[in-house]
Amino acid sequence: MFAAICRIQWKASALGVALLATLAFIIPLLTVQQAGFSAGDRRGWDLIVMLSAVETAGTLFPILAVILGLTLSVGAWSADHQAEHVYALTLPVPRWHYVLLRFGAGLLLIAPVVAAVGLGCAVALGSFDLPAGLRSYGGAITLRFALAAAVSYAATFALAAGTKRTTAAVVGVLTAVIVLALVLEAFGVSTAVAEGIMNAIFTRPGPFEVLVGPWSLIGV
Amino acid sequence: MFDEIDPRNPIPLYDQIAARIRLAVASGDLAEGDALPSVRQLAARLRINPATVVQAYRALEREGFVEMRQGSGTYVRSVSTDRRRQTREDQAARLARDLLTEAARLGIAGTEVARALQREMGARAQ
Amino acid sequence: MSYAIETQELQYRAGRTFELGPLNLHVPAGAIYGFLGPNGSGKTTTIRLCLGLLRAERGGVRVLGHDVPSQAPAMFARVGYVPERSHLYPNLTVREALALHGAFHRRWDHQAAAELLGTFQLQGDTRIGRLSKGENGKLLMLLALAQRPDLLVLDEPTDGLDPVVRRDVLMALIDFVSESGATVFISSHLVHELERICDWVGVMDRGRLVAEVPMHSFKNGIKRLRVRNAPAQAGDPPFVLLARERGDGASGTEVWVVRGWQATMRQYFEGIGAVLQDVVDLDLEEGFVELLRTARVPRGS
Amino acid sequence: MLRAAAVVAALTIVAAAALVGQTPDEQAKLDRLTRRYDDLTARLTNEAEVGVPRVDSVHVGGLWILSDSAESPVLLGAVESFRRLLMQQLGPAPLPLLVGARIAVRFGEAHPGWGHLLTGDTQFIGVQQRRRTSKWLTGQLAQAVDGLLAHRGGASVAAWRGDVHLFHDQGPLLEATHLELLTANAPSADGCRDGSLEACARSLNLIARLPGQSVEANAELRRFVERRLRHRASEPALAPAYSACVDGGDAAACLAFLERAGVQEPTLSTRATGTLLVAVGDVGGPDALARFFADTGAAIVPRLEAAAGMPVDSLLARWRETILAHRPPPTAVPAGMQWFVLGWATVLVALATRSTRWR
Repeated sequence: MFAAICRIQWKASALGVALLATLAFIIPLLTVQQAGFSAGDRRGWDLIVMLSAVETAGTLFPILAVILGLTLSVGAWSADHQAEHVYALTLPVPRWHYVLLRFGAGLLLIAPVVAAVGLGCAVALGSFDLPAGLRSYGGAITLRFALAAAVSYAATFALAAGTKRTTAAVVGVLTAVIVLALVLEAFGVSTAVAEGIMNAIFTRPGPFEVLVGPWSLIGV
Repeated sequence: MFDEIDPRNPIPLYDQIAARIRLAVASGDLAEGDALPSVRQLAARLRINPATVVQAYRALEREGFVEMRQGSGTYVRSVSTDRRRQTREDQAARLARDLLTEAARLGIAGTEVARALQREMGARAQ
Repeated sequence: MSYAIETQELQYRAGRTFELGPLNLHVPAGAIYGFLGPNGSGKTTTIRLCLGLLRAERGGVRVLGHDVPSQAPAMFARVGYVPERSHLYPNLTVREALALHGAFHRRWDHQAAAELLGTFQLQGDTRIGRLSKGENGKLLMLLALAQRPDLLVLDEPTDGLDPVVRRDVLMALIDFVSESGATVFISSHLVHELERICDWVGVMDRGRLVAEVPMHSFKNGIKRLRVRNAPAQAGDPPFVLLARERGDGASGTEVWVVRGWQATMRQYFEGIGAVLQDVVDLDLEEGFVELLRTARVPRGS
Repeated sequence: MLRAAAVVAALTIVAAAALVGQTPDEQAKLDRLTRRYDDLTARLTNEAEVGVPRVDSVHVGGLWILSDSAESPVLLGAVESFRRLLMQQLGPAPLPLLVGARIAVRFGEAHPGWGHLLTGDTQFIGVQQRRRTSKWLTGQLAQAVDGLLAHRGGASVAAWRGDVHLFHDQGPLLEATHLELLTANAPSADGCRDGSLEACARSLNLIARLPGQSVEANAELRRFVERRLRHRASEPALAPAYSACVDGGDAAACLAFLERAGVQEPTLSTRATGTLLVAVGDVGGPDALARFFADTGAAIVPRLEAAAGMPVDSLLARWRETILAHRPPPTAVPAGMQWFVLGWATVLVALATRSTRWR
């Protein structure tokens, strides 16, 4: 059963996963290259500028992780949404079982992209000798990427699993509250609601803590 | 053999099938020991309910025309010459009855039908 | 008698205009049950209710002894369903759809699937989204048959198919039924199709079940009688008088549509001083039309 | 003319106020003086008769905050928290440093009449409508004080420290300095990182690069030239100077090469010197910075020692420890993050499995 679901999930998401894996492999290479860490002459290196370039490029990782999560969720549910879930509901498995199969199949597809990140980091960092005082964080990036992709996938998956009405309601309420807060703020009424929501989401114990924070491939 | 089976005919389908086989036995098309098509084959071929075929075969079995052997199939039994003749006559009578009913519906008298029948037979004979 | 599908006071409402039930449907186990009704009469809705794809407002459903919807997964292990519109994932190929379906159904018959693929002349590597309507219908039937179900629920399985395809599909269906003895619940508005194969009929009209009888009694029971010199008051006939209309022939001739007719009832007409000129048998379609006509119009006199 | 006189008078009063301390008695005096300043500005406004907006003032020690809307709750709130920030960061003593300095906060329309307020030791803050929050204004006031302090202590001090960031959140500044120290790619910074206080002093521009100061410094300078400027050795104009430095030359030879090559040895930025000043404030007590900024004409190092109350080596050692302790957070998976992610994923998937079958 799981193998069959994995196959159709792969079919639905293969293109996206391949594309994202390619990006995941390239990003560390480009980061290192753009920042100026190329093999050979290191006399002209201005490390602080280079590190800030690396830090800026690092924001691509969480973005990639979110896109990956979204791609996999879409891959997991779009066919079912199109068929109004009739096929899924006529299979001889309980709904929760089916949802878990779908989730697991998507989760599995995070692996190749994570591997691409790890490989990209390894190749990028292997292309030059790190100056004294600096350290590389290829392993940490890879692990964080895996976690970020997993939680993004879980969140978008849960959102997409609902009916259109539920999904619209959840997204709508969140958006409405934030927009309202921003409007109030613009009129000088300080609510701190938008900030509160952001804090609740992006700091512990919120779900997306892993997305924010340092993502530098190279640091002190 | 079953080409003239017509589901829209008011005569029940099983009856039509049974009649057709009965006649085939009576006319000698089916000899003793011949196998009838299996229920599955016949039902699929005619696109009818297999139960209908079974019903027809059961009726024929009760009448002694065929014998259903468990797990093997349905086979024609030996039928006496008298019985075969009787069957043909029954069928002929039924055809005549239908013809007369239809003629009555159309306002044609029985004698006219009889005359026409004579004429047609004469034409066939030549 | 045990029933493959049984509903109890099943009720459903969609919007303001469409109301279904209360419905008491009984599909005998082992039967081939034709579910007739004009378009929009609630056939598809009933089927979806029976399979737990729609939420009933009231009432209960049991399918093969399973409560629906609470035991729907167990039920679907034994039920093959061909929906009105294809519910398959369009991006899969035929072969992939087979593999997916087979992976979920324990009784999946690989050999039968392979044979049917040949019989239906389906190409394994065609994408489902590119199949023609006929091919799609065949694929749906193939999937339902190869899972070797105890009950087949077919919602207009041959609607829109050309005669050749329809014939293939029906032959495969009958072949499976003769072999397995499975119950078939088949809805259609094409009466001819059902006439050959069904031994039970249920007739839906405007969200209600107007008849549910064995096929032979349905076909034989409804007759059109031509009656001359009938009195205004019919008295107490031994049959059910569905309709009474002026005939188009000689004056004083009427057409009676009756149910439960038997040959011995001719005497009744002599008793009321009328002449029974003719008894016309109705085939299923005519019977169906008469039934709907008389079900809708309150009976006169 | 009259206006200029009035301004001078006002400044005199303000200066007088600055000499007054913070005792209740003196506070009362200060308030009186404030009123007189108000009267003066009011008169000034009337006499100008060009529709100059009325300007009120609030004071924080000797610092005047002028505004066209001094009663605005936004301003009052900002001044109150700013006062606390100032005390916390600098203690009460440096306030005399700000005597005569002014911060003009304009809420309303821009007006030519404001011109007379923007002379001398003044920082100007324009408050846009959408920015009207006390929090924002507090930050602006702190920044303005940073700007005012840039003019204290004489030219040599100003040149040494550049922009001051006394009122910034020190955490990020310390982390940035940490990063600088580790990545400056200069001998002095590397040396400081590795524990040489002399190198720290040089990286903070505290010691003029004079030849022959130490054997170690010479070697370091030579290493720097070798490491960073080898590619310029092939330039004909530079080749002799290069070999003079690299082939066992003294610091003078290397400095000569650097001068020819137009290269300055990179040191830490003024952000780093700012962190040193904050360290001085930390160890030297409440009026340490006041002592540092006092116009004594002394060189930087004696100023630092006087303010911190300890030898510059001890000060640098403390500073270095602080900086090295503020390593910017590295890319890492914080403790327990995987469990949080796992927990959230489980919760979300559990929600997903509850999704209804009714569609």
